[in-house]
Amino acid sequence: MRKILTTIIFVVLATGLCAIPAFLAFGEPAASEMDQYFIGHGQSEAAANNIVTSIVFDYRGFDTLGESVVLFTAVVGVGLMFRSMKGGKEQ
Amino acid sequence: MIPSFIVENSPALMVIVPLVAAFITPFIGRISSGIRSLWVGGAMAVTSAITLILAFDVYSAGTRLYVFGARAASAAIPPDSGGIPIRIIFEVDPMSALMLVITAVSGFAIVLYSLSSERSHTGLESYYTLYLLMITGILGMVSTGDIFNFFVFLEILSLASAGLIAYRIDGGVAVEAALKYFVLSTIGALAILVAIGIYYGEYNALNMAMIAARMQFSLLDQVALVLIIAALAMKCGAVPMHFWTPDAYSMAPSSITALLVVASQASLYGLFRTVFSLYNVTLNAVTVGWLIIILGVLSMVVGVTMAIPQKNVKRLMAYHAVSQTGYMLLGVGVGLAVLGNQSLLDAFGYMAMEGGIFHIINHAMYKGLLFLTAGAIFLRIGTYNLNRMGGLGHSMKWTMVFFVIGALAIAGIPPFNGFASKLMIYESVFVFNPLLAVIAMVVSILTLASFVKVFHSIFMGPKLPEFADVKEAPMPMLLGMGILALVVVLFGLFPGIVVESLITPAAHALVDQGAYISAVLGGA
Amino acid sequence: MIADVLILACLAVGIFFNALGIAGLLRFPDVYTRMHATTKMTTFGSMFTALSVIIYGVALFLSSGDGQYVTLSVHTLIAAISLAFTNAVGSHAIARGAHKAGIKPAPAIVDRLEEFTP
Amino acid sequence: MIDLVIHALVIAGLVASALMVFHFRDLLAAALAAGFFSFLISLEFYILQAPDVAISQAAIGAGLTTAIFIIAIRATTRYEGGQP
Amino acid sequence: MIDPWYIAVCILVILVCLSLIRLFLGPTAADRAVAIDTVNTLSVAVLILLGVAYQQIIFIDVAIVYALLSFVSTLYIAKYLGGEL
Amino acid sequence: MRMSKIVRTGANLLYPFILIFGLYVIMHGHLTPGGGFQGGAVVATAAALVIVAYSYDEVTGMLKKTAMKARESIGLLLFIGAGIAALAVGAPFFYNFLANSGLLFGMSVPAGPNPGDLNTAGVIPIMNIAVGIEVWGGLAVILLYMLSGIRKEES
Amino acid sequence: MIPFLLTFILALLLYLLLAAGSGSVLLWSPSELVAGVALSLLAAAVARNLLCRSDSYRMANPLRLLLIPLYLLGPFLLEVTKANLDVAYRVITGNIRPGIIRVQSGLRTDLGIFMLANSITLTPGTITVDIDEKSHDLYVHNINIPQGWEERPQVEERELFSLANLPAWIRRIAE
Amino acid sequence: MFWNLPLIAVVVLTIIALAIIVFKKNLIKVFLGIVILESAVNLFLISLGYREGGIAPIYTNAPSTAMVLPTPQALTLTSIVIGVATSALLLSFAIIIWKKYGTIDIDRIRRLKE
Amino acid sequence: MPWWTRARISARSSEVHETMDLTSTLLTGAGSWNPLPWVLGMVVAAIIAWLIYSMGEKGYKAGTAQAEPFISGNPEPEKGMVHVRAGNLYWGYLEALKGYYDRLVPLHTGDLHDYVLWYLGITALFLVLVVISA
Repeated sequence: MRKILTTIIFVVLATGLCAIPAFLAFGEPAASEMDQYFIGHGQSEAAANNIVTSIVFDYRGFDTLGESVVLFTAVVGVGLMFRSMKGGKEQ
Repeated sequence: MIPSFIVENSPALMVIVPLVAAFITPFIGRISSGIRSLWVGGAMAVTSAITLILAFDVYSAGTRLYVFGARAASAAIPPDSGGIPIRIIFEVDPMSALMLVITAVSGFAIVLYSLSSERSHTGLESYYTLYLLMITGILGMVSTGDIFNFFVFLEILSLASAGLIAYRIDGGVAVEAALKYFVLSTIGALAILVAIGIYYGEYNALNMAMIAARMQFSLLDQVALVLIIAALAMKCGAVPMHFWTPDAYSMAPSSITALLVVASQASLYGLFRTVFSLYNVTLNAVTVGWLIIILGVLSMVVGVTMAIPQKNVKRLMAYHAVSQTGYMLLGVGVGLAVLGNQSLLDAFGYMAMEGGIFHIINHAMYKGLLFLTAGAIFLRIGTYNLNRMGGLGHSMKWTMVFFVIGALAIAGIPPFNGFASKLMIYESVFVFNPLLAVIAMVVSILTLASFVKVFHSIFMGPKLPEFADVKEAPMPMLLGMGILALVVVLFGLFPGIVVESLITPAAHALVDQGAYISAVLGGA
Repeated sequence: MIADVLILACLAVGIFFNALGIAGLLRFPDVYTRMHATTKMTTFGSMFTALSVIIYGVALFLSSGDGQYVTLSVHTLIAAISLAFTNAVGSHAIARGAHKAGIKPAPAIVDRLEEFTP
Repeated sequence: MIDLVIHALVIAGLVASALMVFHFRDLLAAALAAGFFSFLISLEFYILQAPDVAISQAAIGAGLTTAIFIIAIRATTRYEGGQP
Repeated sequence: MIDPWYIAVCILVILVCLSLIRLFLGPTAADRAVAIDTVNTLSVAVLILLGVAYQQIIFIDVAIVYALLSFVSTLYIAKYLGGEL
Repeated sequence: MRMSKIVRTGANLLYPFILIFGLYVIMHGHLTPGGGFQGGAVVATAAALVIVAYSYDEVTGMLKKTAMKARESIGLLLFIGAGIAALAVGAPFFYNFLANSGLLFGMSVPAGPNPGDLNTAGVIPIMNIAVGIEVWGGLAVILLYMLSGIRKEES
Repeated sequence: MIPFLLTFILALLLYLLLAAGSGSVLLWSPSELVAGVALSLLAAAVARNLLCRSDSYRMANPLRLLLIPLYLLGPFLLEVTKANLDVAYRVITGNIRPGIIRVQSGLRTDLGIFMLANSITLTPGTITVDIDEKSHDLYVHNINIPQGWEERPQVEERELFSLANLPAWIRRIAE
Repeated sequence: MFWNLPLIAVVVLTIIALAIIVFKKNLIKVFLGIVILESAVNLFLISLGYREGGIAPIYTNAPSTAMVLPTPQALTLTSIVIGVATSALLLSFAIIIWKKYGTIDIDRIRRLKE
Repeated sequence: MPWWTRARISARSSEVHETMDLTSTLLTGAGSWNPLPWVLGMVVAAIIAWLIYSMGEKGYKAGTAQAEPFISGNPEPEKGMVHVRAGNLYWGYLEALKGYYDRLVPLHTGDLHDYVLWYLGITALFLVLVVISA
């Protein structure tokens, strides 16, 4: 029973995901106004040759802050896991 | 009175302040615990203040935009980018502002509470750091107008929550709960990322308003919709994807559980935002609405029935949280199901949505209060097991009062806030489909029954010998609970003013996709 | 013209040694002998492919005088040197780890390390 | 044409190494296969003209993730379902 | 006339795929580690050649990073195999 | 346990070079592929190299956990500080107020393909450095913590 | 102080090598030079204790450093090429005679033994498997042991190389 | 036109990764599945941005033809770092679970139920 | 135009609810809610409670023999035994719905695979329903 259900779930999910290669063309992005803007103006606005960097740190700099914070969160979380329990005993 | 600098930059400041505080907290904690408490409390107070200022501003003057990194809002949409916003935009409309209010109030009350409740534990620097990061995550999630930014904040929230759920590592059970939560939320977040990729591939935009303006509801959009709503429904704990909820809620420290409730509401916000602002009328409202209604009904029934036989008080409350989430899904789902039909929407759709949204804020308050009381009891007697409790009403009078307030509110007994929102849901859902309203009422009765049991087991009865020298919870904890209880009572006594000033604008902001889009894209 | 021939020759030699290395990886009987074939011969082969790129860069620099081809050659050189350096240490570490893990050199005639206890 | 062949080979390698992760009961071998996978996907990014991402994936995916997985395997257990 | 760089890359990628066989078969973990190490070496060659084939000089940096960093994961594997981690 | 002398000597020799290479990648983030994360990861790998070559006790003497955490926090504060500085000059958060200004990193670049100059891109190099320092500390401290997990199990 | 300077100079050299071809001052632009100095100072401050662990600064002599490329391009390349062809032959024919032998080395310094071990490892047909940390003797896995070596308890290091006396070169560089 | 190969690969890899997550009992194996899933999603994002015959979006001495889209690359960078943070936290959970429970078999990590 | 512009939300919300008043009645279509009677009622209840409290026995002192219960001369049961524990509450309810609970509770297996499978299953189900109905 469980196996059948699992198989059905996987088949349905695979079929659903197949919509991606069926409707999105690889190599020919349909619309790219935003990226054309980045390519065309990124060099002069952010004064950086690497467009990816100018997106990462200028146009979408806030995302990058969030990403750094994710790493920081992970470090704090790992530190919480491996903390020394010498101080007050936990309840 | 308030410097215009703060008002203007409040969307950025409300993220900056907790972040900077979080970065410094690990080192502040090395100096002394007193300074750390002051630092964290102060940072949270400032954050709450800024957030409330922003929310007030939004309610009084309309949707706020904040473009990161551009001198002018018009620079976010340069002329030759095809009208697509190229920068990250924070878009705080009344619905976001409502979530901001919830986060600010709960966050402040809970930090007051945890200053004394967690005093005897190790690793407190990390605890407070993660706490502040969690607040940041919620604030960012609810106020961003950029879908990838939403994902990033969702991940911050997930990681911070997972770390905090596993805070009490010595038994290992908390880590198990955190692991389950985190595996699920990672898979969910990746599903959301796939959906973001689909939107990007189709519309070449990441701004939610822009995607909404171009939405066509093709097959790919349907796949993306399903990926997002399933992931977010899982993250807010809808049955049958609720299994992580009782584990995580019961194993986290109580103060964190209270915040996890708010975090779940933030996921719920994301769900509503996706359905209403991103898709709105383009989607097949009846099907999706009914799907959400069914999820809601299942959540209500399964949650409450699973709660009744529980022995662990926090697990019981966690199942109730699932059940109450069902009310919100039900209310908003009814609103969604009649979305295309303006007359039905005016007749009861808005009312249902207002009920559901009002329930979000009410639930965050009273469920937070209940979890905090559970934590206070645990602090004094060291167990969550209902079978071993009893007679605490003699020694923990204030805690008992707060518990009663919370329990009556969750059961929908007037004059507490749960009643008002539940009444709105019953009334409107009854018009939509009487059976659903009857189910909702039965669930409410079962909730009351269940809390009567809890109340009896914890507080009633003679003073037990093993708890003879139990004292009242310390003052900061009572203060934290008191804030939430005050909000519960006030909202219960004056629901009209709350509904008019907070809830109705939120519901209309949610339904009115055109306003959401034009706020960003202008005109149109 | 000479540069073209040199580049092609270096590429051919490099690929030949790489292919032999993979053949050795698939053919030889135990870890240590496989390591002889792979980590060293592929390093040698990759060196030659890198050499072809260096020659390419130098030839272009000489013909065009553009500074970027210096960058190409220098970076390739650095990549090749670091490759050799890390491969040497890495394969020693794998061999030592394998021996410590108790993997015997299967067809070995003599194993002096067996008798050695630090 | 020939870049299509390269592309197809890399993708075949990707799928094969992912299947290997599925197949191995030795967790160390699975981690190695995942490292292989990381490398191949880095190569794929490189072929798709994303050198920034390729560096990231090479440094983080192939280098550090493998390292922390091996530390975790050392700290827990090496074989799935006990010793073979 | 097909670019010789592409042919070289193609052959090297085939070799990489062949070393997958050793990764799959390798009776001991050390064999697999050797396979991974081989692939790392080959990959650096592939990256360099592809960088030239694309006429992108800056792509060589990726090869340097890969040459330096794959080494570290090899060392971790070796240390674990030797029971020293 | 420490690895053999050859590996240790190799790690010693390689450490400064990986370090400077990582710093190079960080510094040239706006000109070539790479940037804060990639370079930071490279630098963190240098730390990982030392960690793997020596025993845990020796490593804790060489790389201090506290120093690494401090590095991480300082990097993040620098990063967010670069954003806040924009607020201070009267622009919104994360405004690139140095680009094309003629100040530090403020040169403008000519349009079209050009090799580029280090002294461009405004706050981007500063943010690159900040993120590089942060990732360096963060990834190294993750490795150190995980190794300490192994050690605790044995004792 | 000396370790710091040494590390600084080496780091700066590598940085300049990486940034070669960037501008007008010789091969470099002024900003590259400034950045290079700054970053090298940082790297030297962090890494000075690791690069220079020994007390003597024998390797600070630039002449010795100049010998290294000479060594690599001359005798070492010769040896590697010859050994590669040998192993190529063995891969094709498949006749091998592997074993681990003990090689006595007279080298005392860390760098010397490091160079010898790496030379042995990079030469196909031989891998340094382990090292005796006290006596600096190497255990070398050889793919084709010459007749009679299996009885000998240890062999001299120069016997491994047939074309050039690599150990002598290494001794000249590193000792 | 690569016949949509990468996008098909994304689907296949996603399914394999989900199968690893669902069918494998060992926690570390599940985490490997999550890593593969992350990589598959990253590949998806990158292949969205690829343009036939495009070059990397860096203006450095490159032939000036069309460039591939830069935004997906920026998103993928973020996603990769999030991925490593996620795996680090997950693995530390696994280590703690091993210490407390003595097992990382999912069937036996079931103290929380009902 | 500065970067912190705001946009007005649509005017509809202010059309529906025009007045904002502390004592406004919340009309829900079929019922109403006004806080004033409730406040009044609570005040009255408090007064009554205080009256009853003030009518109590003035001579009562806690801790003296007055406070001892008198149970017809039988020994007082131990305090812990008097209290009905939580596990014993709602026994009848649980017994009545036994069939339902026997199905529901085993669903909560605590198995991570089940958690993931439920999630994937719901995704698949939604996918089918949404795509079919669209």
